[in-house]
Amino acid sequence: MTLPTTSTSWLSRLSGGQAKQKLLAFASLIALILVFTVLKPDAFMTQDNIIGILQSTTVIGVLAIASTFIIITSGIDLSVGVLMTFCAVMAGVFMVSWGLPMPLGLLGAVAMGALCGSASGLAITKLKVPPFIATLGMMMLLKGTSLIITSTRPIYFSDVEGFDQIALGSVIGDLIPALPIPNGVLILFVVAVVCSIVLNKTVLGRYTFALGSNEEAVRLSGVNVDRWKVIIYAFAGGICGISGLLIASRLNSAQPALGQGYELDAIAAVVIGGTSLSGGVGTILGTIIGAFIMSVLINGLRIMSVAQEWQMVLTGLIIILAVYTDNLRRNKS
Amino acid sequence: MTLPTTSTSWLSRLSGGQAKQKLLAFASLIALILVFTVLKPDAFMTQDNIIGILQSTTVIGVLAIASTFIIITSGIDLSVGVLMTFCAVMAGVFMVSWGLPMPLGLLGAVAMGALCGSASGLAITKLKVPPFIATLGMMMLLKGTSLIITSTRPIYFSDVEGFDQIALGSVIGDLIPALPIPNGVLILFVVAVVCSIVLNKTVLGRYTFALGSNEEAVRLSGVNVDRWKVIIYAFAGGICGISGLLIASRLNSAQPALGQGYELDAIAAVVIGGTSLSGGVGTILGTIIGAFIMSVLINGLRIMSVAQEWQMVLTGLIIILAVYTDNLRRNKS
Amino acid sequence: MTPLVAIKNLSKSFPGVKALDKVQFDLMPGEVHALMGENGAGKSTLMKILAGVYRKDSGELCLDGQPTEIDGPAHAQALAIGIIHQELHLMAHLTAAQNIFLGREPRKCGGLLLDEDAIHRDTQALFDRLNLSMPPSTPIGELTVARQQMVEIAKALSHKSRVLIMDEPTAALNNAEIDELFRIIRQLKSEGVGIVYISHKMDEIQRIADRITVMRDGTYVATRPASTPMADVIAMMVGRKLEHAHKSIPDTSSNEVLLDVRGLNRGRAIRDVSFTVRRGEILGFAGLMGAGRTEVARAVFGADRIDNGEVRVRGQVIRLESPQDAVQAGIGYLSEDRKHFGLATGMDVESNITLPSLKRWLTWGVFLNRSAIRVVSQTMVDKLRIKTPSLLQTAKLLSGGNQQKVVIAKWLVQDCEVLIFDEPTRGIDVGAKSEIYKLLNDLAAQGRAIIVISSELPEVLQLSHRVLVMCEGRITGEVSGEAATQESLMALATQRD
Amino acid sequence: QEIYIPLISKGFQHQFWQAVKQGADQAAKDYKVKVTFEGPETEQQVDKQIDMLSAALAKKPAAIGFAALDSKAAIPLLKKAQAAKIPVIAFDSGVDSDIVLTTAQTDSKAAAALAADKMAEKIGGEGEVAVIGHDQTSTTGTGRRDGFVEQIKAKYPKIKVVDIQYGGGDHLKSAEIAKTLVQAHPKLKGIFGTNEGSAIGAGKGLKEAKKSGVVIIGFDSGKAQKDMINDGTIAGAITQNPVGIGYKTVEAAVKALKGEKLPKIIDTGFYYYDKSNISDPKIAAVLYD
Ligand SMILES: Nc1ncnc2c1ncn2[C@@H]1O[C@H](COP(=O)(O)OP(=O)(O)OP(=O)(O)O)[C@@H](O)[C@H]1O
Ligand SMILES: Nc1ncnc2c1ncn2[C@@H]1O[C@H](COP(=O)(O)OP(=O)(O)OP(=O)(O)O)[C@@H](O)[C@H]1O
Ligand SMILES: [Mg+2]
Ligand SMILES: [Mg+2]
Repeated sequence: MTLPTTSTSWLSRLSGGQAKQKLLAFASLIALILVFTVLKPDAFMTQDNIIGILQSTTVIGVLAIASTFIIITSGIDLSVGVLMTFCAVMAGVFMVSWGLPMPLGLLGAVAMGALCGSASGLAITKLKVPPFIATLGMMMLLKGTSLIITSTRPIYFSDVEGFDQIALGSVIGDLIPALPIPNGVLILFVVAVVCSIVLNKTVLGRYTFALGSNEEAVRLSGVNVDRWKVIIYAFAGGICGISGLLIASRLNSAQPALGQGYELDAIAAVVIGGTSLSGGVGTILGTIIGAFIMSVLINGLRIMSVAQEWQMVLTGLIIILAVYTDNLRRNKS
Repeated sequence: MTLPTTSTSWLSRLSGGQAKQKLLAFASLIALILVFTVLKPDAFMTQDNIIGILQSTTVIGVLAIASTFIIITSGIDLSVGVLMTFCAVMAGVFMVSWGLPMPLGLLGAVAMGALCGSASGLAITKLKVPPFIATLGMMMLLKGTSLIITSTRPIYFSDVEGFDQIALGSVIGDLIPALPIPNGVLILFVVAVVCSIVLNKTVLGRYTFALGSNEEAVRLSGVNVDRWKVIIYAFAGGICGISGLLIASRLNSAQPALGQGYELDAIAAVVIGGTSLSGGVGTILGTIIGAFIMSVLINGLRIMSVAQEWQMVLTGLIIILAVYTDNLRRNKS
Repeated sequence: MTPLVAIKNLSKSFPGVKALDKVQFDLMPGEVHALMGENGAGKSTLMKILAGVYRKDSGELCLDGQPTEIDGPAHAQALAIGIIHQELHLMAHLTAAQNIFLGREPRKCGGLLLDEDAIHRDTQALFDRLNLSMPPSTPIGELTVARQQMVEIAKALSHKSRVLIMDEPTAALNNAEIDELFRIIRQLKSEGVGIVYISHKMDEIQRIADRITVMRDGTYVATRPASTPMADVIAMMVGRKLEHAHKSIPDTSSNEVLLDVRGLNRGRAIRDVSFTVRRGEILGFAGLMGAGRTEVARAVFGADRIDNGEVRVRGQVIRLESPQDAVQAGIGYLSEDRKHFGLATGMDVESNITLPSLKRWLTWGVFLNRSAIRVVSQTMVDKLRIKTPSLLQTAKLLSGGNQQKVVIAKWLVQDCEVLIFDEPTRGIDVGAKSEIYKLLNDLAAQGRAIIVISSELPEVLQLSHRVLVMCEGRITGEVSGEAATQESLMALATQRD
Repeated sequence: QEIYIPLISKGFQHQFWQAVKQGADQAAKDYKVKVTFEGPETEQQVDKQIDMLSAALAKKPAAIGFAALDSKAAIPLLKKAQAAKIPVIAFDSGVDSDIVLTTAQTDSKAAAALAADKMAEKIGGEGEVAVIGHDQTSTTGTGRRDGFVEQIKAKYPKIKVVDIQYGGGDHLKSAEIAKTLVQAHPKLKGIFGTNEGSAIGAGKGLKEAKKSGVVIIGFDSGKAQKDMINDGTIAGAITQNPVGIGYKTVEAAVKALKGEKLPKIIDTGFYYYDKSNISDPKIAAVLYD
């Protein structure tokens, strides 16, 4: 008969129960941090550098969260990076060209993200184009559109009061001067917590897992699979919109040519974090850890002044090893 | 009892009849060609331009063939583009730096491709790292290695007699002057035919399909799944080596920083050609057609002097539509 | 005579589950040894160890008296141990012939190319032996579950094993195929092959087995000759007395017609099918494999498009674009193929049980009401005696029969007015079966309309108030529950045009 | 019939190339010819650039403008152009062949050497400096890097180049690099950003790290870089004359079609600008937003 549910510690409950073992990527992260601390204690483990690492994880972190949803449905979204840029551009159009007030502009940008996400979702469900192709097409389309809208010139937010504070200001730092954590990092964590709740405690999250596990069974359970897929892609698109705002605020401009290639970093973070590309399994916490593994690695190698080509070689090796050791531990437990 | 049309099958229920691989992508290709011919008859349908299109398809075409094998096993190979470059660089090392005779150098480069392919295969099977991560890691590793080997400078083959003839010469043109089809194109077709035979008539091909269809069933049939996966990745790596030789010959140099991003083009060609990313289904002919759809599209838009940002938008839309119409026709049949 | 296989004190654990605890088992040449036990008793696990799929934790395994360590499916094959797995393990995109010869492909042209003709010839020979009429070149994905099961059998036969394990080979089969299979089993017996036979169908055991070994909760209970009365065997299996669900056939003729299907057509698969089901009625669907019963059920459920016809629920014509419409109209459908259409295998038990009814377990229409979900799932787990270490166990790690129970549970929770059960007891043990029969009777008594599709005629006979028989996509007859006999149903089931 | 001159450049998304395009369009207007402008997405895609050249040739142009990503790879196609009597004008960087009639370009090395001189001047002739490159393999990327490093080595023995990292011209990546550079080298006195994105990124990074006292010398212009020069984040920058490059290229093509003799090199020049001379009309003319 049923055993008492002993495994429901608060941690696994927080991350959806499913994934108690996913959190083991954490050990790789700690290992990396230890190595760099030992090798370069004075430069790596400084407050400034830690805040730098946090800051550098924000954009990819938020993109990776968006990708996590898509990947759990066993889909893939190649357009996240370019969509981020498109949302940044639209924020510029709303706030700079049209002069809309900032809250409206921000909302508008996120809404554009959701809109493009649902367009991908519709292509996948209604046109029955596989996600890879639908989002590849969307990627090209949005990239071109961003360039057309801006006439390939950046849009500067210099005149939008307080826009750069979104990512760079520090609400926490204003209260506790010893802890000048930038708002961007705060936003990343808020997005992570909210998305974790959405993924584990709401219908949307439940269907995200179910679609990735057996789409046909979900359909035959009377669920409107198409509608939910569109909703999930739209939701992920909205999250990409947030990362668009983050990058725009950080650069105080919308750079229309940026963003391509970020999708691979995002997907890598997701997979390093234990989410399976074949769907049905994944956690937001894992993704965040995956994103930090990537950024700590890159930061550490740069701090050690490793030549760029060697950085590539080492990053490649370490990514493989991180996932491998994660497997090892998972099999042991 | 005779067999009526079996609408009951769960496979066709799941895939909307995709199982019967009809090469209907062909119609999209013809449609594209017709459109461009009508719009720009004097520039598009010229011998020079057609040869240009053929020539521009060779490298991506061969890469896409390599990817076809991987994708049919339901894997993915993100390293193909960079592996191509690595093989080109190694060809340079063998023939230019070490001064080996050309046949040896060519063989060596292809062997290096197979070696790297089997390294990915080993990471996937022995370290149990998912293909996405294993080949992403391999991509970074090889990219760095190419830059290190060359000290980030191109290697020129100017002194290797006849090397540029591999892609640019024309054996056919020498015999039939009216038909100056470059050797590169010939090589693409030979590779396609050989790979088609391998895929459909040999054990390697059989296991490629079987692994993509149901890996667990293959394992339970007593097949050494790990070994065959390594062999398949090595085979695909060897094909990437051939494309490395083609691009090196075409540029008469090994450009160490080239290649990233080509994997997406290759995968797009494969999927447009009707191979399913979830594995078990695919043809080489479809892939070749997919590659041609991409290159005809890009060439046609260029010939029509469409602005580059609009090219992106149109390419994105047409890729989605090509796969959509392909689906449509397949469902009808 | 040394036994072909002798197992002693064998144990095996999975995380959270002690699947086998000091089990013993032996197999003689030329004998059919039935392995029996409730769902989750550990039968499949024991056989998978013998077939090299799992490694044993401890204990002794002897082949021909020699202690042997079997370290993989290939090794088991080399030792002439063949197995028909409970779950189908076929490559959907490959043809039947390619599936059967995977891993041992004959070659030609100096070993370079595959000899496709040879495998077709050999497959045809195997099919002939099984009296199976279908071309070896049919892709597996286009076959029904029953046909796929026959391919698995053909594959196992092709290995010429000395030990042949059959893990519920007949769960998806019809009487005719079962007869063919038994003919082959007898032939193999005479050739000295030892056969392990697992089935939940008691009549089969009596027909084919020589000895019976009973397991319960991962432990060995006893080994008896097959002549032991079945009631005793069942008592050993379940460790308690079973009460039989008695069919009471109430008069439902005055009751409201809940489901009314009129003039359903789709190609040759469904031809002019019309029928009604009343409140409180259990309607049985009988027919041979491929008769079209599943097709009809899927069409009524909106899972497949139809050419024409209409479906009314409570007199109201319903839209049938997708299963969603059907569920909204109060129809539920339990698929015959749980692996592909029933179970979200990667999700936990409670998620599966509440999947169709998720809307009911939400607070503010968005958030999952975890405690309500837990309560309702636990109720189902208890009611159907689903053997699982926890509600959060991944569904694919349950034993086959328990998976089936999970799929049944999800439609019980959804609480539809019209319930279509397609092969509901496939792979379910006797005890659970009679519980499910009782449950179906209760559901009917509560005023639901129930359709039961089953290839087991006794099941149809026991449950149904009325039986429809199908053949080649048409309804060939209707028999009332009292009047129906196996013979009368078979006659209708073979009424071809 | 209209005279058609396609320009195949090394890129099109960067502001620099947009400025070249602007100059080309201006010349097209002045000389009443039709000009198109395209280039691959990254400066590594040598083969894609060749496909572009091939498609351009198929359009039977009157002349071609070409900024080679690799100085040798395009020679077979250029020979074809020569055979078809299509004049080829190189811009930005040259081709190893006498097929091209002239090259309109900036001397990257000399320009970067000027940046090194300015850097030395601002940091007082000694200390640690670093380079944020935009590309590891392209001619402009390596030319500017080497020009800077070699000049430092040759003329300023007390200055040490302690690190060279590449940000691909991506603002964000360059900013991250700048931040780690000041972490890794606390005594760092200067950063040379080899293009617009690298320089802006360096400025961003130092701003985020709230690090003052590090001298940034940039390259090219663009609104953000000009703003940063005005607010002192970036000390100054080298600018080429991209509009001039575009204009001269088309002009040279038109002249070639008329049969006029062309010089081997058209040096379009480079300038150092900072807060003091940024609004100087001569400088303002070569800057772009
Ligand atoms: N891979 C696995 N991981 C975890 N638990 C498992 C695994 N395989 C089987 N089990 C558990 O081991 C027990 C025995 O399962 P097994 O499949 O052997 O039962 P069975 O007797 O074949 O039942 P059925 O009649 O339902 O097929 C069950 O409780 C099952 O949940
Ligand atoms: N083995 C087979 N090969 C090809 N077609 C088949 C096969 N079995 C069934 N069909 C087709 O499927 C349709 C009906 O199948 P369906 O699954 O509905 O039958 P069923 O009565 O439910 O039988 P089963 O017991 O197999 O579930 C028929 O039109 C028949 O032509
Ligand atoms: Mg079992
Ligand atoms: Mg059926």
